[in-house]
Amino acid sequence: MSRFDRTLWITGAALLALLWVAPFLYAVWTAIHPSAYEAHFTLTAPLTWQNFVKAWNAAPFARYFLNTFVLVTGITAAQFVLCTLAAYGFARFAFPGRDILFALVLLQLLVMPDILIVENYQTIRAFHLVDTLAAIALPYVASGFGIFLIRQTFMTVPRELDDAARIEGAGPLKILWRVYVPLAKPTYLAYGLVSVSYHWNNFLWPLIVTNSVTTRPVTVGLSVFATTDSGVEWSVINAATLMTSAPLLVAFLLFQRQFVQSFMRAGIK
Amino acid sequence: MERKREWIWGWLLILPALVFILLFTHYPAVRTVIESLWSTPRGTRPTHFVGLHNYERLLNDPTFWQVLTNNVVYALGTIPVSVALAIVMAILVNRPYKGRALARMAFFTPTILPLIAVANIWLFFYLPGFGLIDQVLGLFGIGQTNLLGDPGTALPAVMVVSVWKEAGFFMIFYLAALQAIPPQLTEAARIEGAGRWTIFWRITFPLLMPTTLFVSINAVINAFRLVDHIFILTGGGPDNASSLLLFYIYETSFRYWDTAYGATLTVVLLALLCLLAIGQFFLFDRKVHYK
Amino acid sequence: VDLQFYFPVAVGGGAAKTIESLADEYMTAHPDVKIDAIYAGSYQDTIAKVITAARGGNAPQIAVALSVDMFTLLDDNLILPFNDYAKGAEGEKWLKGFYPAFMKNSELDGKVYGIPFQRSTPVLYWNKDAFKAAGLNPDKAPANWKEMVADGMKLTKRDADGNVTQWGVRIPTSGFPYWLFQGLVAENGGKLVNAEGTETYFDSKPVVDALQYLVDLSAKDKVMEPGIIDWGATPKAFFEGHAAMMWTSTGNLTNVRKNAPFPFGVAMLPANKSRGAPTGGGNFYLFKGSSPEQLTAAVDFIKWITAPEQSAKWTMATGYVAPRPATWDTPVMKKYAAEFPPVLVARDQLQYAVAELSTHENQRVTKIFNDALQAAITGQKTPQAALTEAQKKADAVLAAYR
Amino acid sequence: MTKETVPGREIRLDGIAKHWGETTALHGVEVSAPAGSFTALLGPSGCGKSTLLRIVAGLEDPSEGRVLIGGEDVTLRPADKRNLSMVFQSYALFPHLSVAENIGFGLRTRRVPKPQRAERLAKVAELLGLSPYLDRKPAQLSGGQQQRVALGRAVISERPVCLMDEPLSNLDAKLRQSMRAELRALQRSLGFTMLYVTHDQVEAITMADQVVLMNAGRIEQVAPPHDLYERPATVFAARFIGTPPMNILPAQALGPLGQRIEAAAGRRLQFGIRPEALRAQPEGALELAVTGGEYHGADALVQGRIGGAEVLMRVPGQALPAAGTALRLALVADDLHLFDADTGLRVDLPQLASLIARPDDPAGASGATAPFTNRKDT
Amino acid sequence: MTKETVPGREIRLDGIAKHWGETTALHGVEVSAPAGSFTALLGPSGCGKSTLLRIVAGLEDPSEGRVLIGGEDVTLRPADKRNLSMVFQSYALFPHLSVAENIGFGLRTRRVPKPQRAERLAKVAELLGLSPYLDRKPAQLSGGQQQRVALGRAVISERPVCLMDEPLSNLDAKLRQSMRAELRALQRSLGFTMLYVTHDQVEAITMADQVVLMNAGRIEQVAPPHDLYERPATVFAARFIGTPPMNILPAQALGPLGQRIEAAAGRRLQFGIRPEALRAQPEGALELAVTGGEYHGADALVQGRIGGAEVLMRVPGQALPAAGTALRLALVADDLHLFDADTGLRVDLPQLASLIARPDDPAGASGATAPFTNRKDT
Ligand SMILES: Nc1ncnc2c1ncn2[C@@H]1O[C@H](COP(=O)(O)OP(=O)(O)OP(=O)(O)O)[C@@H](O)[C@H]1O
Ligand SMILES: Nc1ncnc2c1ncn2[C@@H]1O[C@H](COP(=O)(O)OP(=O)(O)OP(=O)(O)O)[C@@H](O)[C@H]1O
Ligand SMILES: [Mg+2]
Ligand SMILES: [Mg+2]
Repeated sequence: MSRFDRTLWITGAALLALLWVAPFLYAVWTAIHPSAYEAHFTLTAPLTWQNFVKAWNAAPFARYFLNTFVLVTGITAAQFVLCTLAAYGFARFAFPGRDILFALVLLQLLVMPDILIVENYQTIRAFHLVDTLAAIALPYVASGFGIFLIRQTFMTVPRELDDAARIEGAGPLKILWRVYVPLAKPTYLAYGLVSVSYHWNNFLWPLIVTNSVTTRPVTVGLSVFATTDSGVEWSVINAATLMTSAPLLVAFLLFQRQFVQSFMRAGIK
Repeated sequence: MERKREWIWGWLLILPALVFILLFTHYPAVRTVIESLWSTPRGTRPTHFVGLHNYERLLNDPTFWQVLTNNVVYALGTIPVSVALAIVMAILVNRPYKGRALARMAFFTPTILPLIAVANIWLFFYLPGFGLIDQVLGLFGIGQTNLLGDPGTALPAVMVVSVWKEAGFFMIFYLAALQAIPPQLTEAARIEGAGRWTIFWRITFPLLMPTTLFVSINAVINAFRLVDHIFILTGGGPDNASSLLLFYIYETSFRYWDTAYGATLTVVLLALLCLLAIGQFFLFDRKVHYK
Repeated sequence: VDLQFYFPVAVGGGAAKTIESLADEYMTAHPDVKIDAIYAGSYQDTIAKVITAARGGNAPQIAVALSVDMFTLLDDNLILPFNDYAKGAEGEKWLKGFYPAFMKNSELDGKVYGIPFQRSTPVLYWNKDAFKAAGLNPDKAPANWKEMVADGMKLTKRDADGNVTQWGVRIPTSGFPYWLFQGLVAENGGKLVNAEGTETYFDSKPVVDALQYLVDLSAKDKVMEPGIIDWGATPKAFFEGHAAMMWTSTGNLTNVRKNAPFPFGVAMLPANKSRGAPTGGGNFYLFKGSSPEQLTAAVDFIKWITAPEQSAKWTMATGYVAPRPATWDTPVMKKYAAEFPPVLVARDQLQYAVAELSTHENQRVTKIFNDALQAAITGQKTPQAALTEAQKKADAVLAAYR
Repeated sequence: MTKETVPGREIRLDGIAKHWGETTALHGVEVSAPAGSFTALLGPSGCGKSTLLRIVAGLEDPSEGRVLIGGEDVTLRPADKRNLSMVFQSYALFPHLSVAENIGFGLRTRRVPKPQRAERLAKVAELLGLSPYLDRKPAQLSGGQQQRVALGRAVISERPVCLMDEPLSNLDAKLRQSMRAELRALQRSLGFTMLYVTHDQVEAITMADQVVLMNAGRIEQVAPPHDLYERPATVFAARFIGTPPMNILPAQALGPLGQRIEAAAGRRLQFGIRPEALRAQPEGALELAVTGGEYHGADALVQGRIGGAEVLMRVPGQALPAAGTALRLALVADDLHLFDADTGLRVDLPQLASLIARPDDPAGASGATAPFTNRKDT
Repeated sequence: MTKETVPGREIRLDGIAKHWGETTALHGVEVSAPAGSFTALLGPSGCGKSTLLRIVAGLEDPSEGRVLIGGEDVTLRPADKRNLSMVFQSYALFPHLSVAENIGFGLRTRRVPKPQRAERLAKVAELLGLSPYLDRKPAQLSGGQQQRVALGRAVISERPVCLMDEPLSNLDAKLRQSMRAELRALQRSLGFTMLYVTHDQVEAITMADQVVLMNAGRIEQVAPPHDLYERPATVFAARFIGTPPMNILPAQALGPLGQRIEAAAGRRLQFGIRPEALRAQPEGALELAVTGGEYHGADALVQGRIGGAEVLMRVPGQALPAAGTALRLALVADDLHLFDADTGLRVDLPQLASLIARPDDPAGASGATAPFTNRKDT
């Protein structure tokens, strides 16, 4: 790449990035300034931690963080396992009814869990799981999205690698674990990031199936600020948002590095 | 026998996921379909079978038609833009340079931040007079706007938020896919004198097709099911100008508690999405090149 | 006895904490009762959670929900009248001890289904500095519609390009425009609905005229921003000097007091034919599917929490209007009012207050009405046309309940 | 590499056919590789070698026919249950695993204990000259190094059957030669059955006990290397084996002699003679008009025409005659291969030698037999 | 294929080095390929041939040094601006494009009009025997067919410089031979400069005008093929070129004669003699103890020992002596290559012939020159 191209490239990326990150920057701005500066971008505005203090004190966030962490880890782990198995089945095994079953899975992509809340609540209650972390997780552990995505990736794995492993005496599960999963690493990262941020931020279903501080995720705490009846208080909402999203932001910064080392430099020859 | 073995493996692998999916998606979905054939129970008046009455009502419901139209406009307006932007972003942050991590982060933040919070930030951006957009426009001497408060601009304003939210989300998948393209292929194309543009259209883009299929199906679905920001930005207003199908379903089911009619709308939405997404899938999956 | 109690939070500040600490206080006093006070999100989330749980066979014993949800809950056959559990003279006395304005949509057919708790009413806030700058008396709010327009015109400032930098008045119209509009209707001597919630009068003349007045504020008099005006950003707009007067809930009082960078005043909504304002906010409801002991304990708790002492704490913490005259007579409240007289405006306005629009299938009818208001405000329809159409639709919905 | 040897198993293919939609890659192939033998599958590009190998491996289902390994019908058995190893034409290295992990993949799968694994790995790496690269990823290797890794993965596991698909095609001559010897020695010492796909006849001929020559999805000839070279069964086999290929001349190129032999055989014939069997002899029976030449180092190739038919002749590297000269060549019965002109099948004619020696030969040379007996011990 | 020829451009590499972390693939390579020449890069696996080619192509940046094409410094120019074509060792076919689209890719990129494209495509496909496969995807082709597609993609575009990385390694001997001739003819007729990586000396020697022999990232020798074979500059070159490789014997293996020659040269020597230069002669100066043999079809290889050193000897296919016999061999001055025992560099000794013919030779044979002059025209 010539120097000129490079400059153009970076400038383009920087401009687009700036546009995209503007809301986040705004959140940071408001969170660290008194609310009077919500609409005034004066560089001399006084800094304050007050918004964070207020946000932290509004709900038992420490406990909520723990809940969310356990919940998100659990869901993501379960999703990885279930979706990987199913995706593998769909991608590399021919069996009768496969297309229909896959259509059923795709259907799960379409059906909005938010609309099925009443029915799902009844199911969860029938299992006596109301107000547990499992209740929040169960409807999501088999994700059509994940199955679809991972299947898509598995289908791009060269058949010869599968063949080679089979010749070496690896059974289907071993092939899955030793060949497909490692090769799909970028996809797992992508899916993991997306899934974690989705469940980290999921609100309505957790609110409805949980009742106690010991099971509720951070979003419930966050929602205390998201009420509009008395007017939006951007500085506190944004402080709370940053506070609850900080672990995600950090995790993203860490994991995106994994994308960098394209460990399949030459792909598969 | 080998074939049978394959069947068994296939079934066994899919079974665990299938159980959950059936339990938490199909079973309630089927109940929804059934419910759409009955009336909404109202305390004193228990539910009774009404056949297709709810569907008839739907055909005569002008709000339904309006939100449907809105939704089509919304989908057509947001999907191509966000998918195209996602590809651009992925390509922008795929090669190494200083600050790449930050750019990735920037594109991905919309996915990380909870929509309720983010919608409030956009609300501020859109505020007439002292909102960010008006402040910026003010610098150029352009007067006030009321983007969310005007029926002509409310939907486009909501669409912008949606593109912003979706593009970075899709970027992640394109980024993963880009990493899997063997570099020799682009090398070979470069040798053949292909410029960046040609390489993109003739090599990279076709090889990204599986991802594009995935992303576009998701985009279609999301266009019909992501409505959280509407609650905060416009509440579907003014006069339903920015209301979408799911938002309407939500109102019907969880505000009016007219569950039967809500179920009917849901069934229509599902049928529509099935048609779009599954059709899209089975039409293109065969044509998409996977290797 | 175990009680589940779902409550929403719709205002900033420590509302949730206050309720939880009140529940704790009650439990210390009544060791045999265990109250699980569960924060359930916004009003919208709360009602969704309540009904979902109830349909799943897991209803709470007590919940706070919008007063206008009474019909919905009744139609779903989920709630019980309080009369059966607040028996005897003492119970009677308790039930009678609330402001009648708040009881208007808490009763049906002589039975009390809702106990007023987090109730509010809209008032007018004005920016004294802006009044001064416009040459108006900073201590006198417009008392009637005409004055509001006249003052508004003086308060509306434009810059060299003709762009408005300060509007005269701001009556938010996003989300639930019917609520503030109901104030205009009441002031205009009109009425939106009958007491049974089965008949609306959307296309009656006072209503149409009131809407015309509202529309004219932007369209003709140009004292209010055109288009739909966002509810949540209204206090901010006021603080920013973007609007010199605003109509909004008393629930904002604490917020305005803390954040307004200028002296402000609070007044009753301006009158036309009379004063008038809607009430709003949430009531306690009592749910079916609980044992008699639970219900008795529940009512006892509600009695306790609405008693003057607790009620005062609640009001001071949140800004909600204390629902019982007795509360206002407590020394703490007196002191509070003396320190900050604007809190009394809402109370005093109650005598003119009307019940918030509430019908069977309330949300649907309300939505029809909201859509009509927004259509008129954004100029897509004339007030008359919009309201006639809305009335027709409402009739169609409500026919089943007559 | 370890002491125990693996008794090889016989591979038998019974009427194997393979269709892909309209294309037919194999037409009812019938062949067997005896236990412990080294069988080479030889044939031109696209003739179906890899397909056949993949069917044996269980990676592809035959459209028709059965595969038997060690007498058992394994047609329906999955690849991982056939207990064989394989080198893929495209290497099929795991890009995410290091060289050591790639080679050790099968051992790990079979839960061979770690110390033993390490030991065998070290030996194989040594053998293949891969020791310095054990920690690299395949993408960091040259093409030939990658191929050696693939080879290592197959040989380390010591299975009773080993399948290789052009395992040496990316190696240089020297390495290839030593690998040939090593592979052959390994196969001999361990005793497994080797099915070895190659397009390189030198490999097939030097390594195999038996060569299966394929053409367009059919088997042309199955024979030990020597026979294949000395007695090719068809014109195809004759031309495919030997570089440069055998010269095939029509009867008329040999003039009256050709007609005489045709008459004796009673059918129309084609005459085959290898470039290295053509030897200059002043009194030779044939005349070669030299048209060009090509230098190959040790040898050179002379291009020319005999009776109008194009012909190649091999001569020592320094003895390239100039274009335009004419050479007389000896014709020796033993070097002449006869094929039916219509079917392309070999024709054996016992009286051939006497026919050639007949005095009424136009360019007659009664001493014609002399140079050819001589030649044998030159 | 079309009338216009492409004037080739000179390629010059000026001190090219390439490091990957700790590995060094190339150490200051200095070489040039004259305009319009056919230059072969030859060397063992992993010696850096592909790396060098990729640097010329602009796919890899050299760590040091400059690349000049047609006199211009293109070191910093991107690959698509260097106006060359390339065949990749791993083919690098576009998996989503059909064979026709793969081959025509470059033409489409350069907006060659459609009819012309179709015409050139048809010709190239015909040349490479790919016509029946034009509509297939690469995954549906055999290994050799894929390689031909890669070849087609490079030759169709007729660039002034063409780079090929082992383009024939997956083809069978027959096809390879005809492709060799075709490629060479194409290059001659179009006049482009060819840089051709191969590990196959036959290819290098038969096709190239100039061979660049590499070893471990360094250049061993640059020479026309004939010189490379006849006068290898180093022991490495001597052993790398020629199959089987040249025999290298220590002086003591030749007994007193060895000592004599060493004395004359004034340093310690190694003696090289090609397997095909060893010829049995009853009165020969050397004795070969036969230990084994290998049948190759046209020839056979005799394994044995001379003075304790292992030696290979090429004999005609049918003349394989049995193991255990002893053969006397002639020794001819012209066939003997001398190398410095320490540096491995070639040593030329004008008086060599007379030294060998000296009568005090123990197995002395005054007529020793006869067979060797004879041999030239056998
Ligand atoms: N998946 C496929 N679909 C259609 N045709 C195929 C497929 N795979 C291979 N073929 C065709 O089958 C024939 C045999 O292919 P195969 O790979 O067995 O050849 P091969 O003998 O190994 O050749 P090479 O020496 O070039 O590797 C070829 O003509 C090839 O084009
Ligand atoms: N990306 C890389 N990182 C580290 N080392 C590498 C890398 N690519 C190649 N090498 C090493 O550089 C050396 C030269 O590699 P190159 O591919 O040029 O060899 P080659 O001469 O083409 O061999 P072959 O004939 O086997 O293809 C090899 O030892 C190889 O292992
Ligand atoms: Mg093959
Ligand atoms: Mg290479």
